[in-house]
Amino acid sequence: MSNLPNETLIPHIGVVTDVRIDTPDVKTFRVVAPEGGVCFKHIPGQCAMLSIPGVGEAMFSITSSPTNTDFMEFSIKKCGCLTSWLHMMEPGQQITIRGPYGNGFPVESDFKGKDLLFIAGGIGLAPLRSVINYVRHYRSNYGKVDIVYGSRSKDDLVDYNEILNEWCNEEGVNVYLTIDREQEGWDGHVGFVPNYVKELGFDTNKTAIICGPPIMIKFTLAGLQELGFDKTQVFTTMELKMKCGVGKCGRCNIGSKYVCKDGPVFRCDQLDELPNEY
Amino acid sequence: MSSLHKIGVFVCWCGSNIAATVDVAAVAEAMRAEPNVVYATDYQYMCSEGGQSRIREAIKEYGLTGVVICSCSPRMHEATFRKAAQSAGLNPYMVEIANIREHCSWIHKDRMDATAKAIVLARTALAKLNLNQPLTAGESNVVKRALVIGGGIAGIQSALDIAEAGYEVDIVEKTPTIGGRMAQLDKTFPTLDCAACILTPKMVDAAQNEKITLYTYSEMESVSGFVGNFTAKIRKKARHVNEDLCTGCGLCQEKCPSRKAKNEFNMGLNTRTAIYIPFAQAIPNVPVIDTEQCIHFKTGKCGLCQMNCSAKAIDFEQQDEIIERQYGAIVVATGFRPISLERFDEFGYSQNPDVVTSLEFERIMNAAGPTKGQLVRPSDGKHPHCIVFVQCVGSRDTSGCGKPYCSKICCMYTAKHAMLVREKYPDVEVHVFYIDVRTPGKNFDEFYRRAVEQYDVDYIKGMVGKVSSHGDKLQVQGSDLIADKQIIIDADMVVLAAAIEPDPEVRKIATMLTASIDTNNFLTEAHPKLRPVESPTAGVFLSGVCQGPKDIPETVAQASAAAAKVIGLLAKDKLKRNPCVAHSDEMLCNGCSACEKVCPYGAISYMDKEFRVPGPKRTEIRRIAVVNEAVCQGCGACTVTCPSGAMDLKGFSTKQIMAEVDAICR
Amino acid sequence: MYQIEKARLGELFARIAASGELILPVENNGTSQYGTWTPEVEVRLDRLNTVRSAKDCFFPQTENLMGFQMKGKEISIIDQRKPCEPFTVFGVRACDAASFGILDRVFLSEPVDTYYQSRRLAGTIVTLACGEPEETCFCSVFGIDAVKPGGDVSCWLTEDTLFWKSLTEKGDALTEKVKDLLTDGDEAALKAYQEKISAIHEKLPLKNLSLEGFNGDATEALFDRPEWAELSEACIGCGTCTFVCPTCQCYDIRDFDTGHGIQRFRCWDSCMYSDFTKMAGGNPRLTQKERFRQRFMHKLVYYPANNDGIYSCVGCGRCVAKCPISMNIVKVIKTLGVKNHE
Amino acid sequence: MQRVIEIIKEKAGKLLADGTVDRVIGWKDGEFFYDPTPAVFSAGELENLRYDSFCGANVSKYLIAETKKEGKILALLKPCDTYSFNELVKEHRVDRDKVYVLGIECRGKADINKIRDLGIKGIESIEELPGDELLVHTIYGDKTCKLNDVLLEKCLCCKSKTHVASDDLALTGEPMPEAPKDRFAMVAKLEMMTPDERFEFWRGELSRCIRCNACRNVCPACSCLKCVFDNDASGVASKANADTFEENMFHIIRAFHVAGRCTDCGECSRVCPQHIPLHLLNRKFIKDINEFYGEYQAGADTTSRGPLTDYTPDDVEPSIVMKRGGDQ
Amino acid sequence: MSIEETKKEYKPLIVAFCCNWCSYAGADLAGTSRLSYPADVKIIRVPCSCRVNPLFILRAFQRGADGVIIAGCHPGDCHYTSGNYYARRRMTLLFSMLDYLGIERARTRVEWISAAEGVKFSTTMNEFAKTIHELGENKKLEDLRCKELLK
Repeated sequence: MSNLPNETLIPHIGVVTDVRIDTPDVKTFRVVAPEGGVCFKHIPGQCAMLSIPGVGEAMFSITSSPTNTDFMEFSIKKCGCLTSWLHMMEPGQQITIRGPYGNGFPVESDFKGKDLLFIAGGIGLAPLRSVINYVRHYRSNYGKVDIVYGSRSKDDLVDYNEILNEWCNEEGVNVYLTIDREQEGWDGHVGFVPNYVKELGFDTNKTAIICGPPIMIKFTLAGLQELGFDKTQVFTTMELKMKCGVGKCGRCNIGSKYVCKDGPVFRCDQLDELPNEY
Repeated sequence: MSSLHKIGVFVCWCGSNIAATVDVAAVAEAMRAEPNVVYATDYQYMCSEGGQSRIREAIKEYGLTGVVICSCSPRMHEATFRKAAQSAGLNPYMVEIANIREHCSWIHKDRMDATAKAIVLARTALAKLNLNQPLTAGESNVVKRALVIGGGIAGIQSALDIAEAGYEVDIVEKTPTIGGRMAQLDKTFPTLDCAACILTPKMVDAAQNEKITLYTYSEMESVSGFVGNFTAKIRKKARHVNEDLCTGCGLCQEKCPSRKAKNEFNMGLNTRTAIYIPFAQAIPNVPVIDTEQCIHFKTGKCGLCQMNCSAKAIDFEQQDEIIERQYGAIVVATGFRPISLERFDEFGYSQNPDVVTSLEFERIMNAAGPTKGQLVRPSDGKHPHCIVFVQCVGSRDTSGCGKPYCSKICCMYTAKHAMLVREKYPDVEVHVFYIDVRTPGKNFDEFYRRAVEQYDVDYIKGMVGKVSSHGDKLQVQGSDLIADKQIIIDADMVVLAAAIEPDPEVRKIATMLTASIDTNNFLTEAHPKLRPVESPTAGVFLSGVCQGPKDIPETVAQASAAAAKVIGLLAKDKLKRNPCVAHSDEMLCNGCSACEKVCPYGAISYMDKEFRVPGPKRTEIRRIAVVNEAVCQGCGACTVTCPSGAMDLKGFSTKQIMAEVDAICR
Repeated sequence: MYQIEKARLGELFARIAASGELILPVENNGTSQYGTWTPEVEVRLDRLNTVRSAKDCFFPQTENLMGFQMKGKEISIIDQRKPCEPFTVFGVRACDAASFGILDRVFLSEPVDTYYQSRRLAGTIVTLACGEPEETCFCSVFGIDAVKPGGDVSCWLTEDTLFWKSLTEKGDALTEKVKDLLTDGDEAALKAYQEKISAIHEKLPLKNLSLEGFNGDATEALFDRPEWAELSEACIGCGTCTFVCPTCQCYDIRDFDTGHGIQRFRCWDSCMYSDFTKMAGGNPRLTQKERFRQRFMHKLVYYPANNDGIYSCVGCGRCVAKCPISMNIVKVIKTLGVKNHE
Repeated sequence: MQRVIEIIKEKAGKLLADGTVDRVIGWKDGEFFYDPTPAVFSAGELENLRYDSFCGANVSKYLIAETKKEGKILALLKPCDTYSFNELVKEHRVDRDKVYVLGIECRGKADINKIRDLGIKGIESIEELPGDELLVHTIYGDKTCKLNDVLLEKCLCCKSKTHVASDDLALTGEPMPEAPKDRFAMVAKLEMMTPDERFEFWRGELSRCIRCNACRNVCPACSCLKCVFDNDASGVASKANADTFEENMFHIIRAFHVAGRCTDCGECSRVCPQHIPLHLLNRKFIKDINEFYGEYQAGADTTSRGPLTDYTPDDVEPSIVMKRGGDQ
Repeated sequence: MSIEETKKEYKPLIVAFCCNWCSYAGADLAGTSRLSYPADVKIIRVPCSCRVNPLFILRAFQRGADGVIIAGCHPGDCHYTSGNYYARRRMTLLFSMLDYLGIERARTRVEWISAAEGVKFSTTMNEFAKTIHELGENKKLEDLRCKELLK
């Protein structure tokens, strides 16, 4: 039916070419189109629907930066039926992929020329990694970059090698790592992310981007506000149940917004306008 | 799509048993194309050492997470292949068998058909295996102590045998003495030896055996736990006589002024004192105070027994005592009683004292009985000249008044009674009304024929229609089916062979043990033919008449059989549980109790558990089912009765079976 | 404007059906349902308020989206879309006709839902003015004129005559096909009929329902109103209101393993269902109150916010008639609206 | 004579006042009189409580949630509702101690659809007249009808006018009308049809099903925390009838799951927006159970074993189905 | 190439649920005794007939089975004492309901077959297969998606 118009619900095939074990429950999958290259273009913060037919379909943020045109990456935490299945995959496995969905981060507008403060907890680094690497790629377009990243333990830090070997070594990029509890072989900071952010005490001329568990976002935002940040300076990304990805199936509706279409990236003052139902 | 596995498929030729009709190579090839299958091969004899080592090697080489073996019936070699897999580090429950011999190659002649079916069966096994979970058989300890409920001959025999094997065993007997029904008997058929002479030594053995603890005048309060680990609470009722101090001198009994209580041991044919020892050979030889009869308990006065007891054993203040103990196994030996004859008015049992039951007659004939063994009429103490025995009173009764079953022992004891009467009192005329005379047993028919031929007992095939008083005679109207006429006999005594029924206590006990009972209150066997002394509830065994009517030798045989089963159980240090048991998803369970009702083993109980819920309350208490994995036998009755699907069966899960269905229908 | 004798409607239907499926209200075991016209069916133009709305013609309860074949690690996708054959829906009430505009704003906005679009392009809508409205009707509240029902062709049915007026190109094309059956319409007779039914519509008990207080900006004012608790108290969380609603468009996408491949299909879903927003990690709408509120907020506030103030309700009255516990949008409007009409 | 609503209000008022209960579950007004909504009232709200010929809804299922809350609730239960109540108590779904049951008199409840079937349209409101007559005000003028002509299916076959569970009763003492219809008549009629006729009958009915789940959600026996059909992990989840098979399966399994527990309260048919006679499925099971295993009325008590959690060794064999009416 | 493709004539598909202790063993005995029955019969082993959920039976029909038979221990002989009694009630009611819905009653069956009844197993399956063959394809409880789509 080649004469039929494009239908976003009909996915592309993606081939998993590499599976990286990040943490005990997070793996990062490298996905390419069967003919090579990325399945579609995206902007940082956008998502894609990944599916194993017969198992399920779900929305995942694209972890790789759009500057990488060879492949896409998805860091996925094992938490349900589909993700368990994905975690059992070996290279060569095909999946289906459709997207990109959502608004993505305003990397070409609001962020441009700004000092950026990235704050992530656990798997919350996944959507931010795309932006961070994008910003690193177009380094001159942005100001100073600070990254605060925390996890339950050292073993739960996603992309630890990339952080250590690349981010930490890059000029103009400061990385602050923390883990929740003392651990052997860890001489870095210990403590929860929101507290660490307050301890570090950042300048309020930065634009902050937070991602992590809801409770961490809540306290970090409060911490930033204590430091003098305004909600208009803080961005975050949300996660809700999604089916269509294009604002039609009605599931990710919060007030008049659809997270899949109008989000997942929201400025915190925009969130305040939404009914408290997320 | 289930999940990703690495599965190896092994197709057995079974020499030519399979290979002659099934193209084994084609099966292996077809399986190789299935998702998740990483290795498929065929081999002459999978069950041989060579075959098994192929499995082991493939598991290691290909990192298999599951194995399908297409071979003979799982009933044949499932265990073999599971062991082989286990030895290579694979969970034994990650092995599935496709039965392509008994269910395929041996029954189909067409090679095409058989091969196609073998492929389907292999896919079916694969579909199930894809959903298998590694299972581990749990273990539980075995408490090396047995409990015997009931201190009759069945209980005594079981206890003695268990104790003989070196295990501690407790007998709980609700009456003040062990001995049971057999102690009431005079002579035993077909040998006519004295019941007391053969029973009392056993009672003494039980009392003296240091492995045996007797709890007489005690009742079961509750039982919890499961095979190997039962916890029983026993209520030791207050005897008001200190067992440790009492010497059994019997003086208290002599002095007791209250003498109106019916003597249970003598079936109420005479009376006893308020403080009493049921019979001379009672064990323990310690009296008990019947508080309903005792003047002290009724009025606060008297106390003669206490005053006369030099051992100071009388203790009016004594209270019931609850004893809690752990047991590995339980033997139920609760015995029987004759049925109540109230509903058999036609025999005039309740109106006429000279109409007695066989057990009463037993006491009358007994030298230690109320008449000192003299055959006299209870009404006037006169010697009877004509006695009519009526068999099947309430047995084989489909009218609803009695019992539908045959009480089994009546034919023989009636013959015994008739014979004993004729021997001791040749002047007494003896008639026996019977429906059938059933004498299957060693020397039984000879015994019966002796009664007829040697002792001239008048056996009349027919039933008694009515017994009525005529002066001091009892007019017995009956039919003689062989002569086809109505007959009337003027008798002095009528003896009714009342049906026997399980002791009513058994209902309570069965509920405690979750052992099932049939419509006649007999305990159900785990299997009527192959496991006749086991209850379906693991760890509970059956001994004696509680399971069904039987005579003394049969009872003793069953008692020993039950003991053997108990010994077999207690000999184990650990019990390996069947891992294919039910389990309930607490997030889905409604707590409706449907599963509990259909569980034949009482493996399901309920508990209240706190759950997090949305809303301001945050938590709520819900009633949920919990499966005791040690008790569950894995039948799956609960899984289907559960509407929400909370209950599932490991190894035969709903999803697994549906995957099998899907694979067959693909 | 044309007309045809009522007695000749069978001929008209046969003609329309000759060039494509004709769907119209038919008798079905005591209920009136949209069904395919055949000479055998009993047409129920006296019961236009079908149980299910005409939405089904464009957005069916279930529809196959695509298939997948899995072989080893490979997946192939089968596009199962087929060009939609032309069809006609006849006897659509004004409210249902208005609902298509509401659905269009969802399904035809970028990215276009091609499944819906192909049906929409292929379907011609012939409306019929309501001569005998029900007490549950309140389309006028949403500015819908039941006397002028819209669609590609509007029709009016008097005791003996059907009036026919084409409004669009599609309507003209259909008119062309049936033209020889029609005669020129009697404008005066139509006007008289319209006036007659207008008078009936004037009597409807819910016609004065006021929407004051409901608009795209009302989230803050309405969201935390305590009355939601009482309104939703008896809700049993079924999907009746959503499934009979002509404007509800939430759907679910599910996979079915046929044994030979995976069929991906979509089916209606209901925001009233407890698992509608449930994820592995939690559920943002935990109790029925939130789910109930979502449905009405969406219809009266969120949808207008995104769609130029247009409400996502057409006052067809189906939910009012069908709710198992008789709780409905009318009661919500009355309870939470600024003006409480009695 | 006092009207039953007055007796109810008086008793409810007292129980609220003396603290025996802290709330009442009953019905409150709708838009058009014929559409009351089940509602919970606390002290001081009783004036909104109503009870009349249109209060057909069975409120017993709400007690599952209500008894999870603090305090005791007064439940207004019609005789047939008390059966559902008992069944819920039996299945430990309702905490009996937290409910004060006021058994209320019932003369049969009206079915608005049957009033509409009489050709009465545009109903603005309804009045109850003496003699079980209804006066219907419509935009097309006033109409009257007899309550007996428009009874709900469940009331046509009223199983009892007596309450099987109650802490107190609200009765007027007026004579009660008799149930006019044999409840198994239609089942028996279907049984006598040929299988093909039966198949056609049920296809015609079940094909209308829109899987709105109203029947399930209203059913007091369908009290599962999560229905198998909603549970993706169950392997049989189905959200819509994608196929005629699924139409059949949902209703077969639902009827099977409530078999032996269904009290025949008739709520499923009452709420079905498509007017599918779902009670005919439940009644089939009830009729079979009665015929095979002896008369059994679910909810008659709170202790008996349901027929599907019970057996006797000489139960009929499944092959009995082969010998029953209707030609193959 | 496939063997399945070569079959042309109508071959019914029959699913047999057999309890592990009696009927499955009975089927084994039929095999050991070389008592043949059509290859159309495919056996699923369940611990007890009471493990058979009505869902399984409907599932089989949905997926294309033409007949479903459940075989268990004789009443009174259940390995688990009472499982087949419950199965008997459930299946009686279910079959009656299927019949009530107009679905051919001969497509479902329960038989009690002991481990010693290899002959009975074989004759039962022959008979049942014959009945199903005569009935032809299951149309009334089919799911077209499983029969046609993507096949």
